[in-house]
Amino acid sequence: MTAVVPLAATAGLLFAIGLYGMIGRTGLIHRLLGANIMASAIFLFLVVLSTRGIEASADPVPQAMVLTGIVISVCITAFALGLIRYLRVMTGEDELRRSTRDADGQSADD
Amino acid sequence: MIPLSPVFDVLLGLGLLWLAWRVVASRGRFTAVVLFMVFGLVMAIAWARLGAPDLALAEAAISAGITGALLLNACKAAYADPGHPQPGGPATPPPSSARRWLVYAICGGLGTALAATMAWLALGRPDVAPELRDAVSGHAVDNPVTVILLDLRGYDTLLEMAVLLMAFLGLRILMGHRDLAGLHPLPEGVPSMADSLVAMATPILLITALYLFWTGTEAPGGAFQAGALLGALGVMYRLTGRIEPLDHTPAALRLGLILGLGVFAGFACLSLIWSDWPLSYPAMATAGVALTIELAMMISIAVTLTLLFSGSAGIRLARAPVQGP
Amino acid sequence: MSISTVLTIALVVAGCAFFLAGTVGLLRFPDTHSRLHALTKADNLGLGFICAGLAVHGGSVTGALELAFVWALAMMAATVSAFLIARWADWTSDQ
Amino acid sequence: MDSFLMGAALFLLVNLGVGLTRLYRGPEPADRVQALLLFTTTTVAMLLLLAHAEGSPALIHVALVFVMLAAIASIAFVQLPHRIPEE
Amino acid sequence: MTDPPPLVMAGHTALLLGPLICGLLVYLLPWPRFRDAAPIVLSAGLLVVLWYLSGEMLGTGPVTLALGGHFAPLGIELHVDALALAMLWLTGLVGLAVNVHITASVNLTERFGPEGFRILWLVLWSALNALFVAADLFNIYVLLELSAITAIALVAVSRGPEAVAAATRYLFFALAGSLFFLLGVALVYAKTGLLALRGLESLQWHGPASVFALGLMTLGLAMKAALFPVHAWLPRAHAIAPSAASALLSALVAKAGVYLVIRLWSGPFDGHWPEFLGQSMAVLGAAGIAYGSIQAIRQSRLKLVIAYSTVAQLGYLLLVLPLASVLAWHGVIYHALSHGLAKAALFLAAGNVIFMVGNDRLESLSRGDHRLAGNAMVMALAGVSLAGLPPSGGFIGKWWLINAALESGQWWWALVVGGGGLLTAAYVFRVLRYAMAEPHPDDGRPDLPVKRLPRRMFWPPMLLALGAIALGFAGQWLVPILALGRPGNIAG
Repeated sequence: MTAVVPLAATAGLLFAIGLYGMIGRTGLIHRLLGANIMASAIFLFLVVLSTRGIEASADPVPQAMVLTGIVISVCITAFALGLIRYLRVMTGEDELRRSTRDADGQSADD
Repeated sequence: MIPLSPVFDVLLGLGLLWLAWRVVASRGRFTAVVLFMVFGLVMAIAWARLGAPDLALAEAAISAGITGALLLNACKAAYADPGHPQPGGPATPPPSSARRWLVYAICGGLGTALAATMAWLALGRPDVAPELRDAVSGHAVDNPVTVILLDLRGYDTLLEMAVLLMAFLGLRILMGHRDLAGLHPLPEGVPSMADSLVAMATPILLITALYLFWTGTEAPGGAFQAGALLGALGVMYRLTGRIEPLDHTPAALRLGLILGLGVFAGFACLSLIWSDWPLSYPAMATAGVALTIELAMMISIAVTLTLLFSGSAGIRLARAPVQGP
Repeated sequence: MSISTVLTIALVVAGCAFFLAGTVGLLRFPDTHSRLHALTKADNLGLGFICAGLAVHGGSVTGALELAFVWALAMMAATVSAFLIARWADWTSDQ
Repeated sequence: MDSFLMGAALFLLVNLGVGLTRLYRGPEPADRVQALLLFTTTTVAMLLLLAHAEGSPALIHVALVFVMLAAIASIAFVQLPHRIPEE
Repeated sequence: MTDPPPLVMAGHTALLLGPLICGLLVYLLPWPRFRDAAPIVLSAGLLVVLWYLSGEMLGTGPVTLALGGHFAPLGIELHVDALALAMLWLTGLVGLAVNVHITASVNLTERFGPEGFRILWLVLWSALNALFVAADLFNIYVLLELSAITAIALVAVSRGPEAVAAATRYLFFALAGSLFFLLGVALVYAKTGLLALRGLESLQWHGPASVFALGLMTLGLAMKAALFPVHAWLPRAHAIAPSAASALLSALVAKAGVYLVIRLWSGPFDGHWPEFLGQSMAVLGAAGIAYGSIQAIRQSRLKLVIAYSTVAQLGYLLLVLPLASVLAWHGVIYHALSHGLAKAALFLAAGNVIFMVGNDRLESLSRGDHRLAGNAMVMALAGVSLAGLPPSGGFIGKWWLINAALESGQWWWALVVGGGGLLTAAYVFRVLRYAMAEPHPDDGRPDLPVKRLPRRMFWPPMLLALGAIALGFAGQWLVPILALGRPGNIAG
C-alpha cells in the first residue's frame, strides 16, 4: 500500500505537535487536546504498521491495540475534564500554578 | 499520469498536521475544541484509507458522539461555572522566551527524529507471524480484530473495562466533594425540534448498534463500536433532557457499570474449571461465550460512557421530556 | 463506456460541484445567516447527488436503499442543526 | 472507475482543506460550528466514495454513524452561553 | 514448555483477579461491615497464596504463564521470578496493613469516600500485582493506565483545591508518561513485530531504533515513577492524598515505575544500551537522592518530608544498572522491600499524627503527650530502616549495594549510597527530634486535646516498621529465594 511512508512521517510530526500542545501551552484544555493528538499520532503509526498491501489481510494486533487505546484515551479524557472543571470551580483558574510553595491543604484523614 | 492515492495520502497527512497545529496553537478554547472535532473526522478518513474499518467505526462513534460532546460541555462549564478565585496573586506568568525556544527545540527535534524513524520502520515492518495468522484464521470467531480483543489478548480488554469503570469512579469521587454538590451540567431550554430528532434517531441508533454488535464476530464492528454508539445515544438523551442526573447510583446502574468487567473476570476464573489457564475459551462453545462477554461489555460501555458524559453519580429517564420553546 | 458509468460520473461530478459551491459560499458570503443558508442546501444536495451516483455505480437495490437512508438521515440532521444554530445566532445578534 | 471515485474523494478533501480557513477565522462561534457541519457532510461523502472505490462496504456503516451523530455537536453547541468571552 | 500445576495457576489467577473481583463486590454490596471485612479477609488469603507460590517456586524456579493458554507471540504471558515475587510480597503486606488501617481512618462522613476508596484501591492492587508479573509491553501500557487512573482518583479523595490541583498535575504527568511509553512500544512493535518480553530477549535487533524505543519508554516510566528530573508531581500528590493512599502510592505505585525500568533495561534490552547510558541513569538516580534528601530536610510538614524521601529513595534502585552484579541485584531487591515497608509505615504513622493532632506540622509532634509516643516509636523504627542503620532491611540493602560498588571498582557509587544514607539520617533525626522534644513551656498555642488512637490504626504501621527491621535478620535465609531468575546480564 502506498499510504505507508507519508502517513508514518505524519504520525511522527503529529506526536511532536501534540507534545507542543502539552508542554508549550498553559491552558489545561489545550494541554489535554495536545495529549489526545499525541495518542492519535501513535494510533496512526500503529495502523500504518498493520497494513499489508491489497492482497494480504492486515495485521490485526495493532488494530486491536488501537481499539483498546481509543477507549482508554476517551476514559482518561473524561476523567481529566472532570478534574479540570472542579479545579476551575475551586480555584477560578484554568491552568496549574507553577508555584513552588508547599501544598498547604489538608489530607482527607484529618 | 500520477496515481491518485499517494496524492490523497499526502494531502491527508498535511491536513492532519495543519489541523493538529491549529488545535494546539489556537488562542480560544472553543476554536480548539471544534478544530479537534474536525481532526477526529479526518482521522476516521485516515483509518478508512488504511483499511481499518473497525477503527473508523470506533473513531466515528467516539469522536463524534462522546469526545466532541464532552469537550463542548467542558467549554460550557468553563463559561458557565462562576469559579471561586483564590487569593494568591496572578496565575502562571507567561513563559520566558528561553523556555519557549527550549520547547520548540524539543518538539522540533523529537518530531524530526520520530518522523524519520517511523517512516523507515514502517517501510521495513516485519511480516505477521505465521502462527498468529493460523490462530486467527482457524478461530471460531471470524473477525480477526475481535479474535485478538476477546481471545488472544483478552486480558488487555478485561483491564480496559476496568479503566472505564475506574474513570467513572474517579469522577464519582470528585462528585463526593460535599461543598460542590449539585455541580451538574443541566441542559437549558432544549427546543422541541431537537427532541423530535432524538425521538426519531432512537430506533435507528438502537438497530444500528445491535447490528454492529451482531456482525462484530464476522465483520467490522463489535462490542466497542456498538457500546460507543449506545453511549452516544445516551449523550443525546442527556443533552435533550430525556435523562436526568441523580446524586446517587441506583443498584441497577451499579450492576450495569460492572457487568462487563464482572462477566469477563468471572469467566477468567471459571475457565480454570475446563482448562489449565485462565481466560481460555471452552473448545465447544467459543463463539457463544465470546458473544455473551461482548454483550455484557457492550452494556457496560454504553452505561459508563453515558455516565461519564452526564458527570453525575447516576441517571434516570425523565418523566416528561423537556419541551422548550 | 456503459450508460451507468456515464450516469455515475455525471452525478458524482454534480455532487462535487455542489460541495464546491458550499465551500465558496462558506468563504465568501458576508454574514452568518447567509452562510447558513448556502451551506445546508448546497452540501446536502451534493451528498444527494453523490449518493445517487454511487447507487447507480453499485447497482444493487439494498446498496441503493442504504445510501438513500444515509442521505435521508443527513437531511434530517442538517435541518435540525441549521434551525438550532440560526436561532442561537439570532439570540446573539439581538443582544 | 475506481480512480475516478478516488479523484472525487481527493477533490472533496481539497475542498475541506479550503473550507478550514473559515473554521479557523470564525469570527462567530456559529460560523465555526457551521463549518464543522459542512465537514461532517463532506466526510460522509468521502467515506461513501472510498467505500465504493476500495470495495469496503463497512465504510458505509462508518458514514452512517457519522450522519446519525452529526446532530450531537449542534445540540451540544446551542447549549453554550451566548457570550463566549475569548472569541 | 511444561505447564505449571493447576494450583499454581489458580494461585496466580487469585493474585491477578482476586482484589478486582472483591472491589466489584464491595461496589455492588456496599454494606459497611462487608466493605470493611472483605478486603482484610482477601489480603490474608492472598498472603497464604503467596506463601504457597513461593514454596513452589523454590522447587521449580521462575515460572512463565500464558493467559488463555496462548504463549508468545500469540497472547499475553506472565513471568514470575524472585524480583516479581518480592514485589508481590511487598504489595500483599502493605495491602493487609492498609486494609486494616482504613477501617478506622478513611473519613466516614463522606458520602462516597469509604466505599470509593476501597474499590479504587482494590482495583489498583490487582493492577499492581499484574504489573509486577507482566511480560508483555502492551499489557504493561494498559496496566500503567489503570494504575495511574486509580492512583490519581485516590489522591482526589482528599478535599479542597490543593488536592484537585495535585491530582490534575499528577494526571498530566501520568498521561504524558504513558504516551511516551506507548510510543516506545509502537517503535518496538514496528521493528520486531513482537510485544512479549521473552520473544524480545531471544531476538537480535540491536540498533538505533531499539535505543530510541528504550529511551522513550524509560522517559515515560520515569514520569510515572517521579524519577529525578520529572518528579514535580510526586511530593504534592503524596502529601495531600489520604495517608493510607500515600502509603500505597509511595511504597508501591511509584516503585512499580522504577521496577519496570529495571525490568526492561536488564531483560529484553540488555546489551542494547552502551555502558555510559547505564552510568547516566545512575547519575540521575544519584541526583534524585541528593535533591530529594535535601528537600526533605527543608520541609516543615511531616508528609512532605516523607514524600520527598520517596523521590530520594527511588534513586537507589537505578544503581543496579551500572553495577550489574549478583550482590547489587540482591541489594536492590532488599532495598525495594525494606523501603516499601518503612515508607508505608511512615505514611500510616503520619496519618495517625493527623488523626490525633489535626495537622502534620513538625512542631505539632512535640506535644509531650504520651499518646503520641507509640506513634513516634513507629517513626523511629521505620526511620532506622530508611536511613540504612543496622540492624534493618535497609542496612542490608545498602551494605550489599556498597559492596557491589566496591567489588566492581566503581567506588563512586559506594560514596553515593553512603552519602545518601547520611542525608536520610539527617531528615529522619530531624523529624525524631521534634517528636522527642519537650514542648516549649511558653509556647503560646492552645493545646487541643490529642485524640486517642484506635488500635486498628496503631498496629498496622507498627508491624510494617518491625517487618522492615526484621528483614535485616532474614538476609541469609532469603538469599536462595532472591537467587531465582536473575536476568541475563547479572552473572551468576
